[in-house]
Amino acid sequence: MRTTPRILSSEKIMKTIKKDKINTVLDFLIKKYQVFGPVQKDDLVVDFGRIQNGAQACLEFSNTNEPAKKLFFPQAETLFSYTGSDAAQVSELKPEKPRIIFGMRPCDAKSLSLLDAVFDGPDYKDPYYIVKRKNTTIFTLACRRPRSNCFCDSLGIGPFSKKDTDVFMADLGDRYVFEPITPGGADILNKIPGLENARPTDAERLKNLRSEAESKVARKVDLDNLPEKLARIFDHPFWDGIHQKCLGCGICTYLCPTCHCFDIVDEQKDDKGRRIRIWDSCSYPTFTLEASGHNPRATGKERMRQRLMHKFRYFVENYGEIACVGCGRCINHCPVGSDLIREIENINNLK
Amino acid sequence: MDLQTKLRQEARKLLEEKLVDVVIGYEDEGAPLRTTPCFITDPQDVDRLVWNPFCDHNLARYLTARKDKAAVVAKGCDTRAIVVLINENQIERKNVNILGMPCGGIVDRKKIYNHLKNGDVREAVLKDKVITVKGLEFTADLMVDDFLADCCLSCRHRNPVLCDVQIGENLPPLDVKDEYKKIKQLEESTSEERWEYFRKTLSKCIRCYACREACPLCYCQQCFTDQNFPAWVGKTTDISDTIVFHIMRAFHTTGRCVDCGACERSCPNNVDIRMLTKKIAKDVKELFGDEAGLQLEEKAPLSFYNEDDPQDFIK
Amino acid sequence: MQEQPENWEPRIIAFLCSWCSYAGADLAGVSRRRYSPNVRIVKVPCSGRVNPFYIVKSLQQGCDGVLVSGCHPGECHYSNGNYYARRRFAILKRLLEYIGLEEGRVHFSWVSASEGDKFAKVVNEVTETVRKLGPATRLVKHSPVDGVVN
Amino acid sequence: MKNPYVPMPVKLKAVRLENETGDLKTFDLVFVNSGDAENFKFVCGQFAMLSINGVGEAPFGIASSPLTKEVLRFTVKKYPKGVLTTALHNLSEGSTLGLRGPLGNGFPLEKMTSKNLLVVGGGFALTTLRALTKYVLHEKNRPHYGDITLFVAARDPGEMLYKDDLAEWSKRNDIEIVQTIDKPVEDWPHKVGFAAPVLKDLAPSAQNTTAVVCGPPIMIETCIKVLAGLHFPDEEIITSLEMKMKCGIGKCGRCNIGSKYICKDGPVFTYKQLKELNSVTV
Repeated sequence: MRTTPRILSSEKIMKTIKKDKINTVLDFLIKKYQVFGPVQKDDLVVDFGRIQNGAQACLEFSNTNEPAKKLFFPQAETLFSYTGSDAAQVSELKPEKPRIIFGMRPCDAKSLSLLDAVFDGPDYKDPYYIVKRKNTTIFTLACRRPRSNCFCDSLGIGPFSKKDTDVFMADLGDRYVFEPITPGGADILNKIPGLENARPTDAERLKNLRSEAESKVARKVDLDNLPEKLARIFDHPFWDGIHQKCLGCGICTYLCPTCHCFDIVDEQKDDKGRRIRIWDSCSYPTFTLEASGHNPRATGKERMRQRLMHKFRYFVENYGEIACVGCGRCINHCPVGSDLIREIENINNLK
Repeated sequence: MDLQTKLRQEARKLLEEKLVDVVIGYEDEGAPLRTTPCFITDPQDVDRLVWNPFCDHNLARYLTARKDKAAVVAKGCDTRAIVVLINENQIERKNVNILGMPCGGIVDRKKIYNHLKNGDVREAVLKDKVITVKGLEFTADLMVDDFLADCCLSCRHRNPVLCDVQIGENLPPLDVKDEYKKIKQLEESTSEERWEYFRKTLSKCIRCYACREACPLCYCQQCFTDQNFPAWVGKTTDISDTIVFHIMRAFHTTGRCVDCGACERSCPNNVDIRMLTKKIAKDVKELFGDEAGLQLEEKAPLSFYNEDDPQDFIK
Repeated sequence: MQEQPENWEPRIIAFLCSWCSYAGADLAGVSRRRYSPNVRIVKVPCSGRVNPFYIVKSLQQGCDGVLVSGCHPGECHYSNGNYYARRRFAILKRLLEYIGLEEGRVHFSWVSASEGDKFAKVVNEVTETVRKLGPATRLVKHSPVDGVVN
Repeated sequence: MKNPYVPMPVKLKAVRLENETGDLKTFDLVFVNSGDAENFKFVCGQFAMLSINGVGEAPFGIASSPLTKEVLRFTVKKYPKGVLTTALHNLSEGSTLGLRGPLGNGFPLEKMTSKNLLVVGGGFALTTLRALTKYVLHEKNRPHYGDITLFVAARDPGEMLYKDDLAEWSKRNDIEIVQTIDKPVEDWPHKVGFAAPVLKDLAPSAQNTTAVVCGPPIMIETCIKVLAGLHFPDEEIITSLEMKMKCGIGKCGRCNIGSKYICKDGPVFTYKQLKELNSVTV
């Protein structure tokens, strides 16, 4: 797993800039980096997109509709291409310019450290993910407006978490403050023109904003005994009912910052072809459907159980952490109003 | 007595007298502006059932896979879906007990979020026709009728077309000026503009297939998207594949779609799915004079023909 | 209308029912009728056999035009396959044009076994219509999946 | 960094039909690049992903012994809905395909030394068991193992895999071979009956014996029960599992039983491990 080098606190000189100047910061970064940030897609949807000029960024948002994982693990990604039956040609994986993700929420930043465990783990390395990760600097933007279904707090993250990022940013109302977290982040920060040193009172202000934001994280869930509990209830009749209303669509998994299951497919036109990795979902019957017609996870029951077990038990057994960051996207977007927190509470309450 | 109380009474009776194994309805789990489908088997649990303008799911979706006898809470559009399912031999009339609800329209949450500039609704209380929504920094009184789903605004079948028990009196028909207004507007634009419109809205699609799964009439055991031999549609987010997926899914609903709007409401990225299905419904009506799900024993318009069907498009 | 590349020739796929239209095409050939060589013919048992997917996939794969041709109403070898097809195509044609496919990419015709002349005429008309539209672009799959978000 | 998703090119040197039904073919593959051949070191019980450009990729157990350097052997069943298996069956000799691997853990050969071996295979799951048998019967290895019994079950004689190998091994006196078919057939000199009851009648001794069971899920389940009844300790019953796989390296998320991935942590598990994972199947 990745260990993030952290800089000494003495070097942590906070910088600041007026809000109306933030575009100049982005415009500067765009010259040297591929910059991705939150972009307004329609009235309700803000999502990460490539930013060509500072004005495109939308920094007044609660959270992006889709999580940041797609910047490292895109929904569709060519693994290699080929002609006829010739050998695979892998194109250059390294991005043309180093990348900056500007304005990621702390929950999404945390999700990357969880994905690191999978794709940059001790055994097989995933070059597609790792190259993007290594060439990306993350600017997290503290979350001042946690939404009603946010529960990052319960996962030990919190809206002002400074973990798993290179530069921590926060909105002070009329200004943004920047705090370097890693040497790489500090390097970039030092080069940005127009930043002033933060004011002496800013640290105190940050602290207040932090507790204010934390108080807005209204939902809590007790995860302490969940992995052990799940280990004991694999065959519990509870699973017979929980999936009843689930439609079996892929929303909760596609919008989950930590879900990382994928499919590999070939696409070919004439003799030019590609092998592509695409997101897949354990909610789909085809996920485990074998060519023989046998499906070990034949019904919604097994599939729902797999999803919860994977996040809250198997991932813990394999990587020591829960595969959830409390972003609430699965709750917000479930078409039938399935509520992950409620499901966990039900599990906690099982005898 | 209000409709919700009547509904609970009826459900209790059905379960107590063992006329059905399960009542499929809506319950309120506390999430503002939402209800969630529930499956009640114990008469003691019927008080979980709610009836309000947030009962937006089309519960007919849950009928096809069942082997037991189910009662289902169904709005006008939902009953039309049930009629289609019966006509297509997906469910047996005797196995479904329809608790028909005359429906004044359901609320489209997204419209409220939009109105509140994406404000975070933490609490919503409905009283008569007023929803009082509360966030951390705002409180607002909203009229239900200002936030009805688009499909409800052009609804011409607010009352159940088929039911075992109707809960409440029939509502008068809605004065729908132009059911296909948005479709017609789009039809009048240029081919380039239409292409641009669909390319834009469909490029938001993440191929999660929630539209398909929420649709009561998408019951194919294996959807064409899941077939790999041949693979009809590429599985990537390539825009061409996404458009083909939506064209063909919409086409498969020809003469069957009852415009309940479940597809569009389920979409996490606000793709205008109904702009496809509604167009087909309009054409079916124009060309063949059919409307889906209005009576039993009715055939889907693509499963029969008339010798004098229009053919001016054929050379 | 877009600028046409030099030497571009429309590529048109024609699904012909084997009993009427295919025989009509045969007759056109036997009677030495000249018709546009841009059409690639796929013989199908009946116009009713033409899955709408065939049309959509053809366009996606880069065909500039699609022609489906069957027996005249009342003359279907299977008595009514073309009647069903007619309904499907009526809906599909409108839908495709509605989503922004240019009018004139997708064509339907009834051509009987004795109508070699009509077949030649239809093919020429279709070819000219498609030629005027230029190469297909809208539904064509180019698919540069590049691993980076849009 | 080695890219674990990129296959090595291999050529189809020989292909032959394996059964009377005609849905099983055995493929002998050779590496196109000599470097790949040298680097490809595997143990019995491991598998590899075979792929055809434009079609796809799927996992198959390696049926040849690691001591056979000339070719890599796979036996593939063709399913009507299997895109890749159908395409594989349509390949002619000389075709190029892709191979990723070796993948998975393989049989615990070290632990099995000085033990008696009971190898139980059903249907076409005999593939990696063939590799195992070939390996332990090799003159260098044979002295390290005790009595070896190979128990093979098939639907009928025509479905019996690797007939040449079975014939050759039958001539040896250092391996006992038991063959059984589901229903009686004229001139069948061996046993008749489903795998589990025949195995029960045979009642192999659990004394210092490791049992390796591969086959269809129902056969694995029933045979494991029989062996447990014959007092084989849970950790001495070894099986190899299969599930749909895409990556083969524990990332794509579908082939897990409990927290273990069949592709990475398996496919070989002891019965003891499976019990701890909550499940014999999934």
